[in-house]
Amino acid sequence: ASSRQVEQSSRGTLTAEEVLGFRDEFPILDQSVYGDKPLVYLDNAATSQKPRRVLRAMEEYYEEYNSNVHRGVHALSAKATDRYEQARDKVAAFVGAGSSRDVVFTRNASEAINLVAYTWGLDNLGEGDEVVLTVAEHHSNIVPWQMLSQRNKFDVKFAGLDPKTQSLDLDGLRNLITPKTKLVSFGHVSNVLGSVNPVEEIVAAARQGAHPDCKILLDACQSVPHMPTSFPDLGVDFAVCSGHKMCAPTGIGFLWGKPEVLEAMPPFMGGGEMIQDVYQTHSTFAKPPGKFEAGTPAICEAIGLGEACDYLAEIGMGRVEEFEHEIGAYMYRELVEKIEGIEIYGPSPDQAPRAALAAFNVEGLHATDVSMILDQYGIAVRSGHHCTQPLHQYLGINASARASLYLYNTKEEVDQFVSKLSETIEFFRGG
Amino acid sequence: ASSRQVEQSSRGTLTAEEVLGFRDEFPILDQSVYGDKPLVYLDNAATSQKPRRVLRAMEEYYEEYNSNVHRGVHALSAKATDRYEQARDKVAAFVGAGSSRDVVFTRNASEAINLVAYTWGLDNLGEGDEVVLTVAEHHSNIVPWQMLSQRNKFDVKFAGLDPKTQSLDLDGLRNLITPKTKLVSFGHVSNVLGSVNPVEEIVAAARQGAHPDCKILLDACQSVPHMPTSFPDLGVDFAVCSGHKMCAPTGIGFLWGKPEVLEAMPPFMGGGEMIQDVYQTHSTFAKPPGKFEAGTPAICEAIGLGEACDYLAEIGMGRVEEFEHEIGAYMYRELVEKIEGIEIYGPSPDQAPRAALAAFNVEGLHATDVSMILDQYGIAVRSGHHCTQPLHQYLGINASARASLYLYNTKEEVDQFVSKLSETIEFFRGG
Amino acid sequence: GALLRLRTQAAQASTSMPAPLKGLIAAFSAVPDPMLRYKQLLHFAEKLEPLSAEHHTPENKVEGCVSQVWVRGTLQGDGTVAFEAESDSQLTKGLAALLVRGLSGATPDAITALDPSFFEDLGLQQSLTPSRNNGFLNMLLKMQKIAQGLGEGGEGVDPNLPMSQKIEQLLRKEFEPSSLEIHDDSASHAGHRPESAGGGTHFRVEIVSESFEGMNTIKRHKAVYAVLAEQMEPAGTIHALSLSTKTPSD
Amino acid sequence: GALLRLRTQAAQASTSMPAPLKGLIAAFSAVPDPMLRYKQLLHFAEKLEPLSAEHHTPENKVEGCVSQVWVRGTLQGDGTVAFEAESDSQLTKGLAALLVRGLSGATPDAITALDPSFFEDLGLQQSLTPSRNNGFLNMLLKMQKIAQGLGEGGEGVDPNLPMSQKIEQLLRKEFEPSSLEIHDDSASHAGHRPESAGGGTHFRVEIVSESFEGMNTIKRHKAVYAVLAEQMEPAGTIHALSLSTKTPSD
Repeated sequence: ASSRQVEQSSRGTLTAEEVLGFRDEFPILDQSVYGDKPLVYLDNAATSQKPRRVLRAMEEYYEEYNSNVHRGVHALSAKATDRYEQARDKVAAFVGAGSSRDVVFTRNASEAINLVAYTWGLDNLGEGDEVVLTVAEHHSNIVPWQMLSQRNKFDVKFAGLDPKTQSLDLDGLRNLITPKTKLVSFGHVSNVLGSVNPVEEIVAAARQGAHPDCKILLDACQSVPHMPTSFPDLGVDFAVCSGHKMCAPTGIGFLWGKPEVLEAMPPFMGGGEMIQDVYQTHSTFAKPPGKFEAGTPAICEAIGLGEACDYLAEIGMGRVEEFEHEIGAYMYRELVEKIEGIEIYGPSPDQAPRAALAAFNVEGLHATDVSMILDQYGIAVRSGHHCTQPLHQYLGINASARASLYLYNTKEEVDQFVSKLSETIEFFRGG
Repeated sequence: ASSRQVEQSSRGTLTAEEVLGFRDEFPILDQSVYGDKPLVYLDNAATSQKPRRVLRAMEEYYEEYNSNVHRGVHALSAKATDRYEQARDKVAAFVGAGSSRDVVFTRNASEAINLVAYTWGLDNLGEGDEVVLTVAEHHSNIVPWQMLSQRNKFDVKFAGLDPKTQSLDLDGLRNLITPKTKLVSFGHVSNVLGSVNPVEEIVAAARQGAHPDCKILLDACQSVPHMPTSFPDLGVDFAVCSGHKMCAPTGIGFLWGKPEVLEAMPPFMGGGEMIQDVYQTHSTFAKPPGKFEAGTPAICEAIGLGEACDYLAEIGMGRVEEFEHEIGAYMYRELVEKIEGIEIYGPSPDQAPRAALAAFNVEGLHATDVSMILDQYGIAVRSGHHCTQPLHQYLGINASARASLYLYNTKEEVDQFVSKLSETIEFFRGG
Repeated sequence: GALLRLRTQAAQASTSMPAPLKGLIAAFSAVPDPMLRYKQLLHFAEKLEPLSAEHHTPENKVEGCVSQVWVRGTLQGDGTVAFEAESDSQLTKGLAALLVRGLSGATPDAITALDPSFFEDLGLQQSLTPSRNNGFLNMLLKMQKIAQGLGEGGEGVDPNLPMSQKIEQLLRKEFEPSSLEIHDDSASHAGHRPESAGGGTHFRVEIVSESFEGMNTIKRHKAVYAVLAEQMEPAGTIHALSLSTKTPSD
Repeated sequence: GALLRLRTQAAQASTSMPAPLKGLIAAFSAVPDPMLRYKQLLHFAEKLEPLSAEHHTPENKVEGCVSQVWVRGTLQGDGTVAFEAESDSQLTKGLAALLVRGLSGATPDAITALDPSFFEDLGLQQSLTPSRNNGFLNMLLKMQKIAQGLGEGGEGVDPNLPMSQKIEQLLRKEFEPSSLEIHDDSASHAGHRPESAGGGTHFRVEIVSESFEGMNTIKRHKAVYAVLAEQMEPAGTIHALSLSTKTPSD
C-alpha cells in the first residue's frame, strides 16, 4: 500500500483534497484559540508542524529501543545505532548527498554555521581576507562571521538588493567578489523577501573571481523544506538546514559538506563520540561525521528528521514546490488587491518565482500591533525583524509582519487571513 | 491527588512495590529481546529510560502548541515560550539555582563544557596557566581542555587515584593546585569507579591554593540524576548535566553558572536569539541565558526535561539516592561473592558510598565478549572504555564491562544479571 | 525563576496596590469582549501625553521590546512618582498609558512591591513569561527599577544623574578621596558596542585616598567595586572599569 | 550511505561468493541456536593461526574496534590472497577466523566485490550498521581494502611497502624527476598525533622535474596531489604533505 501511495503521489499537481488530507496528519491544526477562533497557522517560516508519523517514530524510539548509540553492543543499543545511522542515510538521500558521511547532525542550522566558523573559519580566515554575505541574511549567517572577524581580523561585506525587484543585486555581489574573498555565504531563499537566490550564478562568480581556496556556504533553511534540492549539484562547499522547519522535531539540524572539505577540518567540540583515542597528553579524532558530533547526539530527534524526510519525499518535493508556488502567488495577489496601503517586501510573483510567504507592513500601523490583533482572530503570523535586522535597516523599517505557508495550508485559510487583516486595519483606523 | 502523592512519597524508604510501580511508567522495560529473553536494562549510566509523563508532555507540545519561541506574539508561540521558560524554572529549582537565568540549555553536557571552554576558557586560559583535571574524567571533560591547551598554550594536569580505594587521591589533587591553577574541572561521580568526589574539599583546596580567578567546573552528569544536588551550595562556578541520563529526552542538557561569571563571558555561537541588536558592522548581545542559546532551541526537549525534573522531584531525590545506594551495594556484594575472578573498579561500598554501578573485568575474558554473550541472555550492559580512556590506561586495562542501575531496577534483575554472568563465564571457560 | 521570585516577594504587598491601578483593572475586567479591551488600550494610547523627544534616551529605553518604548519617572514633592512614556506601537503605548495612569502618584515602595500578575486580570489574553517581546512585563520592570532608584534617593544617588556623577558621589562619600578623576571612555568602545555611543559604559577612575592604607591592590579594587556594585551591569550601565587606586603616600 | 552503496556495488557480484565462505555460511545457518553459533566462533578462534607480533603494526590494525584487531593479507603466486588475523577478543577473533577461512584463496576482485550482507545469514543477530564498534564490518572493509591494493599491484604500488617508498615509486613513474627527496617528518607530529609515531603521515617532498615546465606552483602541487591521491587520508595514511616543486631551470 505504501509503495503504491508513493507512485500515485509522485506525479500530478497536489489537489485541494490531498491538502485537506495532509491536515489529518497534523493534529495541531485542528484546534481553536481564545475559545472559539479556529487556528489559522501561518508561521511556517519560523517553524513547521509535525505529521503524526514523525511523532509515532519518536514515540516508538522511546517506548521500544531508546539507548545510547555507537558504543553499546546490546540489542537496544544496536537498534538505536541502526536507526540513527539510517536517519543519516535518509537525510543524505533527501539532499542528494553522495554519502551519509557528508551529513553532520547539529542542533539547528545556526549551530551548523557556527561549526564551520569555529573550525574551517577559525583556521582559514585571517587578516586581508574577505567574507561576502548578502544584506538579507538571517542573523545566524551574519553574527558568527562578525564574531570571528573580530578575533581573526578579516572583513565582512554585504551585497545589497536590486531596488526594482527587492531581490539580490547579483551584479553588486559579483563586484564584491575579489581574489581576497575566502568565503561567500548566503541564503538559498530569503525568509523575509521570499526571493530565491540564483545559486549557480553566485557559485560561478565565486569560482571565477574569488580566492582559489574560497568556500561557499548555503543556508538552505528556507529551501530544503519547500523544493527539491541537491547540494552536490549546486556546487557549494557547505549547506545547512534546520529540521524543525521541515516537519521534523526541534533540537535537530544538519550540516552537509564536501567530503574533502570536512576531512580537512579540525574538530569543533571535544568529547565522547568524536574521538579515536584519548590520552592524558593528546587525543586523536574520528573521521567525519563522527568527528563533529561530540557527546550523546540528539538520537530521537535525528530519527524524527529521517522520518520527516521520508514523509516529504513520498509526497514529492516537486509537487510541494508547485503547490506552494501557486498558493503563495495567490496570497500575494489577494493581499495586494484587497489591502489598501500594504507593502509586501521582495519581488512580486510576476517578476520571479518566490516562496509562499509575505512579509509586509500596512501604512501607519506597527507590525506588532497588526499581528497582535490578527492573533485575537485566530490568525497566527509573526512580527518583528525575523532575525534579519540588517535587512530591515536596509529597507528602512523596524519590523514587519509575516505570513508564511506550508503544504497543509489551504486557500480558504489565505482568504480568512486576508479578510481578518482587513478587519484588523479597520480596528485601528476606525479607532 | 498529585499533591497528596508528593507528600506520601517524599518520605520513607522506597519499597519494592513502589519500584515495581515505577516500571509501569516505563513501557520500554516490559519487553523481550531475541524472541524470548526478558530485557534487563543495566545501561543506565549511558542513558536512562523515560517515563510516560515525559513522553506525554512532549506529545502534548507537538499536538497542541508547537511553535517557535520568544519572538512570536501569537497564541501558540506565547504558550510555547511560557512552557519553555517554565521548564527552565523547573530545572533551576531541581539543582537549587538562585535564578532561572543561571541555567543555559545545551544539547548535552559535552556541549555545556565546550561552551565554557570556547567562551570563558578561550579568553582566560593562556601561557603559564594550569588546568587541573582528574584521571577519571569523561572524555568530554578532557578533550575540550586539551584542544584549547594546544591553541592557548597552557598545561593540563591530572590528579590520580588513591591505590587503596581506587577513588580520587585528594592529597595528590591538592598538590597539583598552585597559584598557576586557573581551572579545576572534575566529575561529581565517576561513571566507571562509582566513586563520589568530595566536592567541598576540592572547592576549599582550589579557593585556598589556586589563582584568585580560578574557576571550578563540576561535571554532574552522574550525580544529578541520582541524588539531591544544589550547585550554589557546592561552591563551584559551573556545573553541567545531560538530560537523557535523568529521565529526559535526548538532545537536551544544561550548563549552570554563577550569574556574575555567566554575565562576564563572551557569547559562544552567534545567531538568532542570542542577540540584542544586529548591524552590518557589529552586534550587541542578549543577557544570559539567551546570550548562549543561538538559533531555535530544543524547545520540546527542554519541556521534556522540565517534566522529568518534576517526576524525579515528586519521587524525592533523597529516596532515590537511598534506594540506589542499597541496591548498588547489593549488586557489588553479589558480584564479589558469586563471580570468581571478577575485579570491580572503584571503592568497595564498605570504603565509601558509591553509585549504583559496577565496572568490572573477569579474569581471562575480554569485556566485549562478556557483554556480547550477556546480551544474548537479554542482559544489557555496556563494554568498552566508557569514554574514559585515560582512566582505563591508568588502571592498565583496555576495556571494562559495566552494569549501571536506576530507580526502576529490581533486586531480581540484579540476581538475573549475576546468574547470567556466571553462565557467560561458563560459556567461555567451558569452551 | 525571575518571575517566581518577583511574585513571592510581592505577594504580601498585593493589598497595597495603588488605587488608580485597582480602578483600571476593575474597569478592564468589566469589559466583556477582549477586542473591546484592546479598543480601550487604543483610547488610552491616544490620550497619553507625549514624552518629549529629548527623553528618548538609551537610559529611558525599555530594552528587549520589538517595538520602541521609552519610560521616564520623576520623584514628586509628596514622595510619589510621576511617570511618562512613549512607544511607536499603539497597543504597547496603550499598555504604557495604563501603567502611567495606574502607577503615577504611588510611592516608590508601593510600585516596587507590585506583583505583575495583575496583568492577567486585565483580560488581554497575553502571557507574563519573561521574554524579549513581552512589552508589558519589560515596561513594568523598568518602572519598578526607576521607582526603586528614586526610593533609594536618600541612601544612594539620584538615578537621573549621568553615570560619571553617580560614580563621583558614591566614591566621595565612601573614600573621602584626596584626589579623584573620572574619565568616560565609552565613546572609544562604540565601534563594537553601539550602546556605548551614548556614554556611561566604560570608565577610567583614578582615586587617591587614605582609606586604602594597608590594603593591597586587589583589596582596593574590591572595595571600589563593592561601592559601585549597583551601577555595574546588569543593574546599572557600567560595563568596564579601569582603576588606579593609590594612597597619598604611594 | 556508505553501506547502501557497498551493497549496490556488490549486488551483481554476489553469485561469485568464494566457495569456502559459502560453505561456512551454510554451516553456520544450519546451527539451530544462536548460542551454539557463538560457540562455533570460539572454536574458530582457537584454531586460528596466530599472527606473529611483528605484524601487529598500525598499518595492519583494524581501526575503530573496541577490541584490538590486526589483519594481514599477502598475494599468493596463483593471484589469490592469503589472510592472517589476530584479536584480543575471543568472539572478534572468531569472526576474524571465519573471514580468514572464507576469503583466503579468493582473488582480489572476488573479495572486493563481496556484499557484507552475508553477515546477516550467519544468524549472529548482530547489526551491519557502520559504527565504531562494528568489529565484523570494520574487519571486512579492511580486508577488502587490502585485497583492492593487492589487486592493483600491477598498476599502482605494492601496498606492503612503507609509505615513503610508495611515494617515491609513484612520483618517479609520473614525473621522471631529475631530483627527488622524500623526508618522513611524522615523528615530529607524534606529540599531537600518536599515529604519527610509527611514521607515514607527514612528508616533505622536494622534486625537480621537467614536466613542471609551464605550470605555476598551484598547478604543480595539484599534479603531485593527483598522483598521490590514493595515498592520502582517508584512503591512505598521508595526513600532510609539504611540497617543493621545481623545474631544472628554476
